Amino acid sequence: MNPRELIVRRVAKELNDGDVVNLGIGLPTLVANHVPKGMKVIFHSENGFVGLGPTPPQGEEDKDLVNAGGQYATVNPGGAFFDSAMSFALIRGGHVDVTVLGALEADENGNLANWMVPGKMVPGMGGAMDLTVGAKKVIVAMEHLAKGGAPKILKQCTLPLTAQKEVDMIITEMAVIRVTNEGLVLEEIAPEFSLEDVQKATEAILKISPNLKKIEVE
Amino acid sequence: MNPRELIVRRVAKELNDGDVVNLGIGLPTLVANHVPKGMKVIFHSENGFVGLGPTPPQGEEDKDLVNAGGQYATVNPGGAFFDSAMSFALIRGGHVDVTVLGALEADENGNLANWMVPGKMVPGMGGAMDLTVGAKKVIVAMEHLAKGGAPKILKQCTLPLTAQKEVDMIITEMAVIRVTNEGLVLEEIAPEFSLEDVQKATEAILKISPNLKKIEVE
Amino acid sequence: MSKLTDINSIINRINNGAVLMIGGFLGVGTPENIIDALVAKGVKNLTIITNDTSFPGRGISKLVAAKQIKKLIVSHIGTNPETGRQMNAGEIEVELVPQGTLAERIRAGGSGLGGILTPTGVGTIVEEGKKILEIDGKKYLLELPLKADVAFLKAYMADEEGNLVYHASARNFNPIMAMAADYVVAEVEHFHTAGNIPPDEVMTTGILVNSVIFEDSKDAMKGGA
Amino acid sequence: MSKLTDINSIINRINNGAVLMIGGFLGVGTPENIIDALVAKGVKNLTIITNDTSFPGRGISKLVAAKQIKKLIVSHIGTNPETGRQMNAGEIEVELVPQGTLAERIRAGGSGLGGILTPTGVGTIVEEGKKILEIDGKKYLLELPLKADVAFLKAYMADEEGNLVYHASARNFNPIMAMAADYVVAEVEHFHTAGNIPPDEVMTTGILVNSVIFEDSKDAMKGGA
Repeated sequence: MNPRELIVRRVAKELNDGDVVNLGIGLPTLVANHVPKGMKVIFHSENGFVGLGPTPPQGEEDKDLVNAGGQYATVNPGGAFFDSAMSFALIRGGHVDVTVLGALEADENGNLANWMVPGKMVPGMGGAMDLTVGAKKVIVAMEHLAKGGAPKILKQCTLPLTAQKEVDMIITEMAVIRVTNEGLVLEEIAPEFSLEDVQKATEAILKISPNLKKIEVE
Repeated sequence: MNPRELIVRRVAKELNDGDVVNLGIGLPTLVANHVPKGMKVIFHSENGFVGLGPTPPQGEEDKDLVNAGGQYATVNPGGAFFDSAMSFALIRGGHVDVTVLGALEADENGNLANWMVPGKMVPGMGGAMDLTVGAKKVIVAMEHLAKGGAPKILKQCTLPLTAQKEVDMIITEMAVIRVTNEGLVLEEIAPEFSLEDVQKATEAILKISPNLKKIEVE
Repeated sequence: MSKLTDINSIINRINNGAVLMIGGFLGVGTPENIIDALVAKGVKNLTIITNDTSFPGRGISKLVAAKQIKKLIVSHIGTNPETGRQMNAGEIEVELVPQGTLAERIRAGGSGLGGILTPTGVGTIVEEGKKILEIDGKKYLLELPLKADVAFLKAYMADEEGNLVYHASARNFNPIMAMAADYVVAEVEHFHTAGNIPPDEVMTTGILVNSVIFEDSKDAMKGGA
Repeated sequence: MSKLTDINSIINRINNGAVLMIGGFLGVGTPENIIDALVAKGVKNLTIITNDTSFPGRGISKLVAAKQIKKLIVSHIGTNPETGRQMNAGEIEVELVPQGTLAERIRAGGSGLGGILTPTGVGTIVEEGKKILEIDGKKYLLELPLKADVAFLKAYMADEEGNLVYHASARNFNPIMAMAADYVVAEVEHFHTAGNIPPDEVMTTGILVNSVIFEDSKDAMKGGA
């Protein structure tokens, strides 16, 4: 299984029946393809609806219906549209159970940076700051190392933060890490990596869970 | 013409074509019957709609459609329903052109008291505080004297205020008074009263407008 | 899995001392069957956040008459003399809040805001004990969010997902209360299977609604003015 | 008296230096015909309050490309590289605002609120220069209202009174911008005589809308993704 596929499938296991879930652009979006069978999850789209469905067949697009990445989308029966103030009232008000976001950096204090690299790239935060502060559970889903091999899971983020102390879990192709008041706890490890491999790829010191397991996905 | 009828008809002359108007419970409600011919005024009902129409014929009431006094009402074509947050966003946000309210007291600083008499009667402010602060033009419509003959237009209100310095006009069966930075200016006087009568019935000192006129209504 | 629920299983959740939001304006848009069930259960010491205490014999006034309320957070009590009597006798605590401020405080509670700044109430006794901030030379009161354990709503129509549609002026406080409570129950006159309410026409998304109580409209009409 | 208006008479109102709100999310729900007319007129030094600068060739990006913007107040510019280039070159000022905060600031502007307290941005550079208030032990940023001279909306349908109905995710910022500008213009695909939109289905009341521009849906489709 390729690394991105593993991440996406492992994130999907964190979803519970009835959850309202917001998926960030890019890798997190793919989680929608792996909702466990028999489970109903409602996807929230920050641009103003719940009940985000699959990509429409070509020729059946509605020009007014896109996801948060601007791609054509559908709405499932039982969904609802609303304005941006309501969309973010839902997010900020704790009505979204889980948000899954990508990151440039995450750290052992639960900080997260994903919206700018000063002097290089300033796309803006979009809805990421509200989602990270507001969602009940914040999962960072990303490849463990940056392009070039530098660690992204740090003692302290170096880039401008998206939010402070809001991350609950970090899921990569190497590891499942829980953010606790005592730092980062390694809960699961991918079969092809050793503890040493994971720690070497991580700047922050990882505590090993007494229940450490191999990552398993369907 | 009876005093209340005169007040209501004179208030109606303050309305302009296209105005959005909120009428308080009681006397102000009757202003709706005297919108000048050919003029379109849209009535806002604080309980959540614009386009408030006349009382429905008996047997045609909708149990879900009442005015701010809880009486059965209708909605005109082109009206719209919304929730209470939007209703007061419209009020506070300056989207209501005119509000007409009754008062227990008004004073020369544009203060207004109409929601409680300590120890006696505490109905609550309902929407009156928001309306007084938010509407572009605030008209107090009331009988000039209290039951018992005490003046209600004072140097300074004695009852707990509804709002501070928000009243623009006071219209009674004796006088039309404008609230200015230099105090109360008597603009119009009812035909059957003398200047002395009006001043005697008013605790605040009235400045006489150089353009003083008789109150005329249709 | 439909959110349609039996009224008794809902009322069983409500204990003495609960903080409730109840929709409605002078009884219109108030879930009368739920009120009746609360009266029948006889839960006491309730804190009720609602616009008003309606007219005698209707809506919130039934809970007032049955002396089930410890504290009211409302904008107006003038239409139900018994509320004023209990307040003056010290039997009930009443916090009077300007109606627009009440709406914004509820919305803030449901929206994760720490508060809002409103010009309403400046220079009146409403400002007592509140922080006053000056923005661009104008004074505003800092008003704090309101939340509840349970919100009881009245809607015209629901579907299995709990999506709600309101009718006419019965909408009032219901949509914002749907956001501001830990558990949200809607009493409705019409019930549809999932997907029968077009997503553009939903007024309150079902993700905010935990349970739906279906009463036929004849019963609901009993609460009419 | 219908609010249907000719696009030119609207564009004539817009002068250099105007502050505009423009609806849309990545170009969906953006009035493309109005944007084209603003580009044709060539007004300069605009301040634009909008969610993003869309994709190249579409929506707000046309105003960026034509260098008509002095300042942008937005949550995201990543989908239009030219915006970033102009920002880095100092040709355009960009105030980045978290999307939920942007929505609340616009809503506050239209609702007469002096500001709102949000937890979003606490502990980030977004808090720089802002008042921080602690409520019940939690920190919030005081965010101030936004207003505009003119709001340009995109709706699906309007009637003569200016009542609006939006479709699907094209609703986004349009309803709140309708509240926050001195003059409000909606570009629509369908137009009806007064009273043809049931009052329960109106999404933006016509009292907020000054003018309606009717473009047939083929033209509006040109703006599709």
